[in-house]
Amino acid sequence: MRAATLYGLCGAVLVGLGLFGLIVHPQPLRKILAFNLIGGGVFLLFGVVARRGASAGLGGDPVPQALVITGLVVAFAATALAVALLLRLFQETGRATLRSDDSQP
Amino acid sequence: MAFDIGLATLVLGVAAWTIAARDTFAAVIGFVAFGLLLALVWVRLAAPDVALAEAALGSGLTGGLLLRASSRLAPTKGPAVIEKPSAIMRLAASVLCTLMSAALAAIVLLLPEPAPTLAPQAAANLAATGLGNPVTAVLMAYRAIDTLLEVVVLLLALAGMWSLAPDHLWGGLPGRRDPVDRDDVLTFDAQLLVPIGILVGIHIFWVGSVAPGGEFQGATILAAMWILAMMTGLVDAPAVSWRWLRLALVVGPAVFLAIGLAGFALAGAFLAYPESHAKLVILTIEVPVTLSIAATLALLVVGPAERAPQL
Amino acid sequence: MADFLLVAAGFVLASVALGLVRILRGPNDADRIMAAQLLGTGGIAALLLLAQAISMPGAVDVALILALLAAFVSVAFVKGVDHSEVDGA
Amino acid sequence: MSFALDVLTILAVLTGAFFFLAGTVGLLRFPDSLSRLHALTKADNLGLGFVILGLLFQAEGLFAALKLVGIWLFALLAGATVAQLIARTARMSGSTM
Repeated sequence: MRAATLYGLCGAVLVGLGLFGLIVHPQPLRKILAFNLIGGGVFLLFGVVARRGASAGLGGDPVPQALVITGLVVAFAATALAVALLLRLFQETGRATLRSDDSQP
Repeated sequence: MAFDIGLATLVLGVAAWTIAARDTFAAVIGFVAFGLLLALVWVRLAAPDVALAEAALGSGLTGGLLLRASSRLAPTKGPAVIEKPSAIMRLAASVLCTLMSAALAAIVLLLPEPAPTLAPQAAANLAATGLGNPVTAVLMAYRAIDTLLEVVVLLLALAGMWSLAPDHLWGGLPGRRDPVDRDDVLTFDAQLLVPIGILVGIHIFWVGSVAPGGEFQGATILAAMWILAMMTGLVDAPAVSWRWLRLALVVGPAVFLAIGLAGFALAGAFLAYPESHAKLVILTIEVPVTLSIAATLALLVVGPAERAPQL
Repeated sequence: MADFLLVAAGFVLASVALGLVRILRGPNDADRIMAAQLLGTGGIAALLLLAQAISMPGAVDVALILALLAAFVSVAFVKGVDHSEVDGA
Repeated sequence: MSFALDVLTILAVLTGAFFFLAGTVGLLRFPDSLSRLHALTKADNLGLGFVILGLLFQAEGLFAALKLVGIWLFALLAGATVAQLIARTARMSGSTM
C-alpha cells in the first residue's frame, strides 16, 4: 500500500469521526470543532488525489493542492462566522445551546 | 512507511480525543494539536504549500479563534451536558458514520489507475506565468477566478459577522481593549514577536512565486501578528466604520477585479494576463490582495463591534 | 543519513505522543496546554528532521510558521484563561 | 569532511531525541503541575536545540542556518512565556494541582 492511500483511509475515518461529533454533541462549539474535523478529512482526500497525480517532476498535482488552500481559507471564514453567531446567541440569551423550548433551568 | 502509520494513528487519536473530550477547552487544545499533525501529513504528501496554510490557518489562527470562543463560553459548561442525545440516537449515528467512512475508504482504495492529473499541463505552462511555484500559478493564473471569488467570500463573511453587532454599536470597536502592562511577559513577547513575525509573513508571501508560500499563508501570519498586538493591548482594534480600514479591506478584490476586466482589452479574456508581463501583473494583484486578506482574517478573529463608536 | 533522520523524526514524534497521554489525563488546563506545548516543540523537531530527510527545504518554512504561531496560540491561551476567570467569577 | 559532519549530526540528533524522551518521562511521572512544568520546558527546548544543532551541520548556506536558529529562538520564546504564565495561573489558583 502506498503512503498516500494510507492517509486517504485516515481522511475517510476523520470524516466519519467528525460527522459523529457533529450529530451527537449538544454544544454548538463542539459541533463547529467536529465540522472542522470533517473538513480536515475531506482535504486529506484531496491531498491523496493530488499526491497520486505526481508527474512531470512535481511531487503532486498542483490543482487539488490549490483547491485545498482555497478550502482552508473558506473553512476558516465559515468557522469565524459560526463562532460569532454563537457568541451573539450567548450574549442575547445567556446560554449556548440550540434548543428552542424553555426547558432550561 | 512505519513513520506514516504512526503519524496517521496519531492524527486519528487526537481527532478522536477532540470528539470525546468532556471539557470543551481540552477539545480545542486537541484541535490545535490535530492541525499541527496535519501539517506534518501534508509534508509527507509532498504538498508544502498546503502544509504552510494548514500550520498557519488550520492550526494557528483557527486555534486562537476557538480558544477565545471557549473561554467566553466557559460559564455555559455545566447545563449543556444534560442535553446529551439518547443511547439509541448515538448508536444510529455511529452506524451512519461508520458506513460513511467505509464508503469513502472504498473510494480511496478504488481510485483509478493511472491517476488522472493536470500536473504536466501545469508544469508545461509555468514558464508563461513567470512563476516558479505551480501551486501559486494555479491560484493566481490558471484558476485566478476561484481566488478572486474566494477573496470576495472572505469579505462577505466579514460583512455577515459585522452585521451581528447590536444596532447601537454599529460602527463601533470590536472586543475590549486590554490595558498594556509594560512589565508583563506578554507585552514583552508581543513587542519582540510582532516585528519579526511581520518580516516572516512578508518573506513567506514573497517566496511564494518560486517556492512554497504565497499570499494566503503570508497574509495569515500578518493577521496573527496584528491580533497579537491587539490581544496584548499594544494597539487598539480599529472601529468598524473607519474609512482606511474599509479601504484596506476592499483594495485587494478591487485591484484583482480591475485587472481581470483589463484582461479583456490586453489579452482578450477576463483575468487573462499579457504573456510578456504576466509576473508583473500577478505581483500587482498579489500585494493588495495579501493586505486585504490579512486585514479580513484578523477582523474575522476579533469579531463584531462590542463598544460604542467614539465620535 | 536520510533513514537515520526519518527514524529520529519518528522517535521524537512517538515520545511526544506519549506526552499526549498527559492531555488525556488532565486534570487541569495548565497540564493540557503543557502537553500541547510539548507536541508543538516535538512537532517542530520532527518536521525539521523530516525536511532534511526527504530534502524538502520548504518544510523548514512550515516549522518556522509553527514556531511563530505556537507563540501566538500560547498568548491567546493565557488571555483566554485570564478572561474566563474574570467572566466566570 | 562530510563524514565528520554526519557523525556530529547523528550525535547531536541522538542527544536531542534523548532529551525529548526525558521530557516526556518527566511529564508523565512528576506528581504536580509545577514540577512537570520544570521537566517539560527545560527538556523539550533543549531537545529541539540539539536537533537543530545537528541539522546546522547539514545546512546549505548561511540563510538556511539562520532560519534554523530563528526557529529555535521562537520556540524558546513561546516556551518561556507559556511556562511563566502557566506557573502564575497555577499559583494563583492556589492549589498544588
